[in-house]
Amino acid sequence: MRYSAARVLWEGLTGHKGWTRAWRDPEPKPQYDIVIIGGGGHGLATAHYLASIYGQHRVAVLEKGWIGGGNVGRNTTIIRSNYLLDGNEPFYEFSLKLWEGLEQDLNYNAMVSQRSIINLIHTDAQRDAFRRRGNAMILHGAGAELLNAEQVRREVPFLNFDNARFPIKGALVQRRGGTVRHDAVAWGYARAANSRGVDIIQNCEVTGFRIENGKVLGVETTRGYIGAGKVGVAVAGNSSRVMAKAGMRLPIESHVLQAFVSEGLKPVIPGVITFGAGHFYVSQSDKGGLVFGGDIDGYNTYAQRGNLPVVEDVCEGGVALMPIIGRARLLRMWGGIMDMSMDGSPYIDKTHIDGLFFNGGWCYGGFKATPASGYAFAHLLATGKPHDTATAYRLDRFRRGGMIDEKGVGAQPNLH
Amino acid sequence: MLIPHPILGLRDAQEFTYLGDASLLDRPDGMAEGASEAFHDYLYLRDNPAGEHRELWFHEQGDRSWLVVTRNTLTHEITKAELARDVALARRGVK
Amino acid sequence: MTQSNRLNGGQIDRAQLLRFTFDGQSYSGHAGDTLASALLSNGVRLMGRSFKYHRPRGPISAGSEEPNALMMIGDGARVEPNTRATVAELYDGLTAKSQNAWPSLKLDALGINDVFSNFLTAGFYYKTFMWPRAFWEKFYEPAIRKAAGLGRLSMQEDPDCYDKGFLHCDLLVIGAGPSGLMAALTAARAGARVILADEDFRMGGRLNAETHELGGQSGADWATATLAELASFDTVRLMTRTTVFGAYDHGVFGAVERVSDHLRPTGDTRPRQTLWRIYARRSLLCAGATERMVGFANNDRPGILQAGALRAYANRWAVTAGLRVTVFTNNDDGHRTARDLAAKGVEIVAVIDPRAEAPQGDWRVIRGQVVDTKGRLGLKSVTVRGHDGRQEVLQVEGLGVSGGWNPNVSLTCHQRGRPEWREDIAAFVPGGTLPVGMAVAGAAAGDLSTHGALRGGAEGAVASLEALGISAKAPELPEAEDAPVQQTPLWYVGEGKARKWIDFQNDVTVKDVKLAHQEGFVSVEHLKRYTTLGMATDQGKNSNLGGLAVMAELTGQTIAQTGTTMFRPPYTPVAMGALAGRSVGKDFKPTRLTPSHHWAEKQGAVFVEVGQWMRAQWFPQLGETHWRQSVDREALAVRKSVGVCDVTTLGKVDVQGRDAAEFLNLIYANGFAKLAVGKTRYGLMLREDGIAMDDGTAARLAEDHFVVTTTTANAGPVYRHMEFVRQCLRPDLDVQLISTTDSWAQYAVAGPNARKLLQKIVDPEFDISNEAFPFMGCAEITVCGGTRARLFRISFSGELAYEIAVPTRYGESLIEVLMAAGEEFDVTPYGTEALGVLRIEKGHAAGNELNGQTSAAHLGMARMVSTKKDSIGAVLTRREELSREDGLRLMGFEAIDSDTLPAGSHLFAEGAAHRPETDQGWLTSACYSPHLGKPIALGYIKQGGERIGEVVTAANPVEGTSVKARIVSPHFIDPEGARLRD
Amino acid sequence: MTEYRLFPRTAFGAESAHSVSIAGVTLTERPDVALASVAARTGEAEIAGTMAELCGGPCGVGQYKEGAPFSTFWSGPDQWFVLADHAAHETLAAELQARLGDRASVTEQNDGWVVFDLTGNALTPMLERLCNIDLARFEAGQAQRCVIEHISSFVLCRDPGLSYRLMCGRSFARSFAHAVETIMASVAAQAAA
Repeated sequence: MRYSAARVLWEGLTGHKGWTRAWRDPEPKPQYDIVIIGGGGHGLATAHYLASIYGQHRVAVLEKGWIGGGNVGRNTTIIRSNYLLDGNEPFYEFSLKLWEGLEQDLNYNAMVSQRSIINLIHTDAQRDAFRRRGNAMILHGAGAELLNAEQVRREVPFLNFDNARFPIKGALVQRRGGTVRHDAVAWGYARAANSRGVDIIQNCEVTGFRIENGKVLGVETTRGYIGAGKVGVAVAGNSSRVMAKAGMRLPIESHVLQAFVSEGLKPVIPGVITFGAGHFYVSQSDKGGLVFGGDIDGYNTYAQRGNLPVVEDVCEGGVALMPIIGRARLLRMWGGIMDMSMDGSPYIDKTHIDGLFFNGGWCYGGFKATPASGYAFAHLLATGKPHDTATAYRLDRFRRGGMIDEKGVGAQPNLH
Repeated sequence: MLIPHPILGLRDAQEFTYLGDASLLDRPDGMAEGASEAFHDYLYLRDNPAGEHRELWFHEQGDRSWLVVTRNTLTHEITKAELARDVALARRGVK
Repeated sequence: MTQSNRLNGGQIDRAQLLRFTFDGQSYSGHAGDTLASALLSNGVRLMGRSFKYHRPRGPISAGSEEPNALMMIGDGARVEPNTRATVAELYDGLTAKSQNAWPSLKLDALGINDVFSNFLTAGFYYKTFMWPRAFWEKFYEPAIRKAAGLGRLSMQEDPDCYDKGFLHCDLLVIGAGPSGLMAALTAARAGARVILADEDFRMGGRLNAETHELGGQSGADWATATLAELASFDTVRLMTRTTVFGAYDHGVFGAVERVSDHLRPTGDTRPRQTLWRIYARRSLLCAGATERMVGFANNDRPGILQAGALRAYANRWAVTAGLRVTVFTNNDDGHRTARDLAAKGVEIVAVIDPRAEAPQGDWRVIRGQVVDTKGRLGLKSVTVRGHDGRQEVLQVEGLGVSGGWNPNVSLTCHQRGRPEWREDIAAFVPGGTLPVGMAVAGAAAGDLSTHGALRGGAEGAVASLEALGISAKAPELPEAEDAPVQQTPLWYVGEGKARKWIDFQNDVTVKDVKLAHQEGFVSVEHLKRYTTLGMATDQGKNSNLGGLAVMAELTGQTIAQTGTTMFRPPYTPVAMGALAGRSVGKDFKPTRLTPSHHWAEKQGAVFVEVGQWMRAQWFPQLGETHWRQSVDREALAVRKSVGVCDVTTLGKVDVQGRDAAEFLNLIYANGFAKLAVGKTRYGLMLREDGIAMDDGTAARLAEDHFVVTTTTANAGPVYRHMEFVRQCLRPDLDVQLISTTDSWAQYAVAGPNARKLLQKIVDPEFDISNEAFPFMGCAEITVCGGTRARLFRISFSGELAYEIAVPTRYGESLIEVLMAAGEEFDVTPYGTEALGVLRIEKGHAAGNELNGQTSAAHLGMARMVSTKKDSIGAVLTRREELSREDGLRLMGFEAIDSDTLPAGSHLFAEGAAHRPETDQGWLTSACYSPHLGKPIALGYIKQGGERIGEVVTAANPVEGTSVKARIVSPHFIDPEGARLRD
Repeated sequence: MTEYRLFPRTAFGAESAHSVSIAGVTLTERPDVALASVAARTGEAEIAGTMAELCGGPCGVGQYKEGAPFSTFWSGPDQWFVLADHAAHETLAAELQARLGDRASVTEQNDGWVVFDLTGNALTPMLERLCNIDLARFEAGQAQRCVIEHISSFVLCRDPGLSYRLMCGRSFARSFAHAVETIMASVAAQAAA
C-alpha cells in the first residue's frame, strides 16, 4: 500500500477501514540467505538496502523484543555530517545524503528536517579546531559555515551572550544538519523492507550461533534454529553479549547515555544547538518538546537508566547557555545503552568467522549513521567488501595504530 | 550511586572518577617479547560483561584512593570495594 | 464575579480574600484554594485546550496528574507555562493566562482541527506531507510547529534563583496521606531519622478530601494532630510542597521543594525552588492512587471530572463544578461522591452505575452507561442508556466519573520494577525489583481502604526499620473505614459514534488505538509511540492503562499478557532551573584567579578564560587600539629585553619518595633515572596508546624529591594518571604525590635581561650566574631578603629565561617587585597571546599540537622515546600507523605574500586540486610573528621533515581564503638554542 | 643586598582577611594558618604515632584533631594535613620534615589552600545546601573532603551546627566565598520568611 495525502483523505472519509499492517508478522523460515540480528534502525536499514540495492530477498531480521526498541527509539534525533577525520566524514556525508532522499525512498514521512546544527565556539583554540573541521567538511562536500559572535547572536539571540562564564565567540554551522522523527525511521525501513519480502521477526531472541569449521551456519533462537548463509550482527547496546556467543571479545564497553525532553512549548529553538563549554545539546521537536542531552553517565552499565548527577550537569549547561529555559520543565528522562568503542568510531567489518559480520560500536552517534550504516553493512554482506565510505571501520585498526579518534581522548571509552 | 569505600564507608559515586575494567591493573611488561600484541589486548579488548564487573574508580574528591569495585552492570548492585593498591600488591605477590 | 459555586465548610480561610485574574478577568478566592478550585468556585469550567484538536477542556482532577487545566501563571519574565491549575496555590495578585488557544480560549481558531479530526488520526503525518519534497521544511513543518506545543516561554532570562541541597535519613516516607502519616509516626516514635515529603501544600492526602472519620475525629483533624506530634521530634523533617520525583541507585532520591511559588514574588533572596538529593537508607512509598476515567463518547467536556476529584473539591475546597451533578461509576467509591456532594446541598441528578449490584442511595441510581454528552464549552447534558434500553438525557453541569483507581507506582519503576496486574482491583500494583530499600504501602500498594492504608503504613515502617536494626512498634490504629473494593472493570463504553478520549491532552481516542492495532503497532511501546498515548505532561498516569485495556481487548489477550505500564523519572515535571541550581550565568563553573590577577586588573589587562582560570591575555597600553599592537609589543620586548608572565596555572605535582626517579622513568617516555639533583628536564608523557598526553618539566630538588609541571589544561588528568600508575601499576614503589599548583605563584621571566633582573631580587648568597646556574638548573633559594623561592632555568620562549616561584601569598608582591626592579630594562608584562607567539616562534608544541591524536613521531620526538626502558606508551607508539616514516610531522610554515595564515587551514601541494585524497595536513597554531615580520604557523604535514623549503597551499575554504606558505623548521628562532644557554 | 621586600596578600588580594556576616552567620578567611601535608613513606605507617605526639593525639580516618601548636586532619591513607599559626610556623613543612626525617614526605601547603571559619547559630541549613555530608552524624573532630559548588573542599567540624572550618584551593577563594555567601543570604531570607 502506498501512502499519500489522497489516501489519507480517502481513508478519513471511509472510516479508516483500508489501512493494513505496516509490516507482516511472519513465522521464521528454516533457512535464509542472510540473517540480520537486531531489529533496530541499523538492522532494518541493512535489510532494506540488501533488498532494494543488492537484490537480496531471502533476508530475515531477528528482533528479541519489538522493532525499533533499542537506540533508534531512544535518542535525541539529530542528523549531521560535521566530522573531522577522513575515516569518518565521507561516511557521515553519505548518510546525510541518504537522509535527504529517505522519505521518497521509503514512502514514509520520517520528518527529516534540515533546520541546521550550530556548534558553539568559546575559545580561540576551539575556533582553530572548528576551522580545521569546517574545512574538512567542505572538502568532503558536506558544507560548513564559520560564524562570528555577532552572527551567532543574530541567529539565536536567546542564548546567554551577556552574562556567560564562557562567552560565545562564534560557531561552526552545518545548514544541512537537523533532526528526524526517530521512531518513524525504524517503522519506515521495516515497512519498506517488508514490502520487498524481508521477514521481520519480532520476539525472537538469538541464543547462540551454529559455527562449524570456522564458518557460521545459522543461529539458535527462542523460536528455534534458523539457518543462514551469512549472519550480520547489528545489536547496539548488546554487541559484546551477542558476539561473546561466538567466542569474541570486542573493543567495546557499554555505557548509558541519558536523554531528556521538556513539556511541550511553542517554538523556541530553530535548529540544533550544541554548547561548546558544557555538556548540553538541544533541539525542539515538532510536537514542541525541547529534546536535549549531554554526556554519558560514565560507568559500564546495561541498565537503561542513569543517575541524577548527569541530569543536573546537563541542566546546568542548558540553563547556563539558555537562561530562558529556567522555567521550562523537564518532562521525561530515559537512558539508552551505548556501545562505546575504543576510539569513538564504529566498526563495520567481517570477523574471523566465515560468514559472520559485525556492525557496532556506534558510541552515541548511531542514529545519524542509520542509513549509511545499513547501506554499508548491506554492501559488505552482499559483496564481502567494505563500502567505499566505510573502509576505515575495521576491527584490526588498533593493531595498526589507525585510530579514528575525533575527540583525541584515547582508549578510554567513557570519554568518547 | 553509592560506593562502599573500604576506608570511608558509603560515598557518593559523584566524588569518584571512573576509569574502567580492573584488568587495566595487569599491565604487560613493555620489554618482553610480543609486547605489542599483549599491549593491544590489554588496552583495547574488554569482556564488557552484563553482570558482575570489576572496575577502577578514583576517589578524586575524597582520599585520592583508586578502588577496585565489583558492581553488577545490570542492577548496579555493588558487592565489593577494595583499595586497588592492595589488589595490585596481592597480584604482584602471586607473580 | 462572585464565587457562585462555593459550598459550605472546607479547609479554606474565608477571612482571607485573594484576588486574581484569568485571561484578564478578575476573580476572587480564598487562602487554601488552588487556582482550579478558585476558578470553579467562580463558575469557570473552561480552563484549557487540548493539544491536537484544540478541544475545550476543564480540569479532570484535583491533583498533579492533571492533563487539561494547564496555564501560564505569572507575569513578565516569571511566566511559567504548562502549570497545572489544580496544584497551583492561589495567592493575592496571581495572574493566569490560558495557553494553546488563539485568539481566545473560547474562540480558538485551531478548534477547526476538531472538525477535520477524521483525517488527523494517529500517525497520519507519517503517511503524507512527502510531496513535493521541499514542501516539508518550507510549508508543512513550520505550520505544524506553530500549531504544536502547549504554553509559551517568556523568552526572557528566568529572574529567580534555585538552591540545591543534600539530606540524609533512615526512612524517607513519600506521600503524607493516611499510610505516610502512620508510617512516619511509627518510625519517629522508634527514634529513626525520618523525612516525610508530600507534593501538596497541606499534608493529609485523601484525608483532606474525604468525610470518613478516624477514631472519632475527622480525617483532616486526625492528620493535623498526627502532624503536630511528628513536628515535635527533632529527628523528623516534614517537607510540604516537596515532590520526590525520581528514585536513583542505592537509595538516592531527587526531590524538588517549591519554596516560594505560592507567594507573590517579592524579589528577596529566597529561592523559587530547592532541589534536594535525599540519601535514604530505606524508603516507603505512600503515594496513593489515581482515579481513572472511562472512555465514552465526548467524555472530555469541561465539567466532567474524576468522581474523587469532584468530591475533593467539595470537601476540601467547598467548591462544586456545577449545581446539578451526576456520577458515572463502576465501583462503590463513586457513590461516595454523590453522598458527600448531596450533603453539601448539591443536587444529585442521578448516579449511573452499570453493575447489577450497584448500591442504592438517597438519589436516583440508573443501571446503565453514559453514551454521549453535550456542551461545547462546558457540560450541559449527558445522555444515558439504561440496561433496560431506555435512553435519557440528564441536564447537568457536572459529571463525576470513576473507573476505579490506579496505584501510583511510578517511583517503583524507576529502576527495575515492572508493575504486576492485580485482578481484584483491576489495576497494576508494584512488582518486579523495586529500588533498593523501597517498600510500598497504602493505596500505592493496592490497599485502597483507609484502614488498609493506616495498617500498611505502620507495618511498612516497622519492616523497613527492622532491616536497619531499629526496632519499632506499630501504634494502635484509629478506627477507620475498611470497605472492600467493589468494582467491575469498565474501560470504555461501546455505544456512541463520537470519539472517546483515553489520553486527554494528546487527543488519543479509542479509535486511534484500534487503528494502531489494525496497522500492526500492537506492542505497548509501538502503541505509545505511534499514537503518542501516554506521552503528555501527565506521563500517562491518566491514560496508559486505558490504552492497554483497549489493545488487550483487540488482541484477545488479558491486560497482563498485553504488557504493563512503566514510568520513568520525573514523577511530575521538574523546572530546569531547579536542576541547574546556582550553576548558571557567571557561576556556571567556578573561576580560578592567578596570584597576579588583581595587579593585572589594575594594569587594565584583558582577560581570557583558560579552563576555569582567568588569565591576562594582553596588557593594552595607552594609544594601542588593536590587540595585535599590544601583543607584538609584548613579544618583541621579551626578545629584546625582558618580560614577565604569570604561569602559575601550570599544574605542579610534588613527587617524593625513595623511588621517585624510577617512577618518573615510567611515566615519561624519555629517561629520568639519571637526572642530577639541581637539574630540570623536559618530559614527554605518553598515554598508554602511544599518543602524546602532556609535556612539561620535572625538576629534581633532592635525591628523593621532584617537582613535576604539567600544562594548565591537563593538570587534573595528569595527576589522576600519576596516581593510577602509583597505586595500580607500581604499588611496590615508594612514591608520594600531592598537587601544589595553588601553593606557589610562578612567573616566567624571559629575555636577554632576565638574569640581570633576577639578580636584583635574588638574595646575594645565591649565585645565579650562567656558570653557577646554567640552562636547566633548578634550586631552592630566597629572594627579597629571605622569602622562600624556587628558581628554574627553563624557557618556553627560546630566550634566556627562568621561572621563579614564591609562596602564593607573596605572588602579587613579587610581580610588583619585578616591575619595579625591571624598570631600567623596560620590563614588560606579557599575557597568554604573547606567550603563544613566543612559543610558536620557538616551535614548542602546546594544546593545539597535543590534541590527543598525535604520537611522539608526529611531534618529531620519536627518538626521545627510550628503547632502553619500559615506559607508559612506549610499546604502542611504535605501531605502524603512528610511526611511519612518511607520516605527519610537526613543521613550521611561513606565509608568502599574505598577511594571514589561519590555523585550521588544510595543506595541499602547490597546484594540486583541493580534495580529500590530496589533503596533506593542516595548520595547528598560527600567529603574526613580530620578530620575523610575517604570519607563521605550526602544522602537521605528511613527510614534513623531507620537505623543508617547499611551498604549499594553506586552504581555508570555510572563510574563503587560500594562502601560499613555505615549509620551514618549526624552530623559527634560534634553532641551535644558543640564547637559552647564554 | 636586595632592597626589595615581598608582602603577603590574602587569597582575595587584600591585606586583611576577608570576612562576611549575614544574619548572625560569619565566614572569615584565616590567612594566619600555616599548612603542610605529610605522607608516610612506604613501610612507615607508624609515623602516625609521631604525628599523634606532635598534634596532641592520634588522628585516624576522617578525623580532625585540634591541638597546640599543631592541629591535624586525615586526608588519605597514611596522609595528613597539619595546621599551625603562620606567624610562628611559616616554615611548618621544614619543621615537620625535621621531626619526621626520611620516614615521611612533607610538602608545604601554606598557600595551596585557603582556610575559612564558618560560625553562627544553626549552620546546618546552610551546610546541607552546600555539601553532601550527613550533618547529623558529623561530629566535632571530624573531617571530610567534599565538593562545594564544583569546588574541591575540606570541611572540618569544630562544634556541630555552630562552628566549622572550610578549606578550598587558594585560586578558588573568590568563587568559593561567593557560593557560601549566596547560601548564607538564601538561608537567612528563608528563615526570616
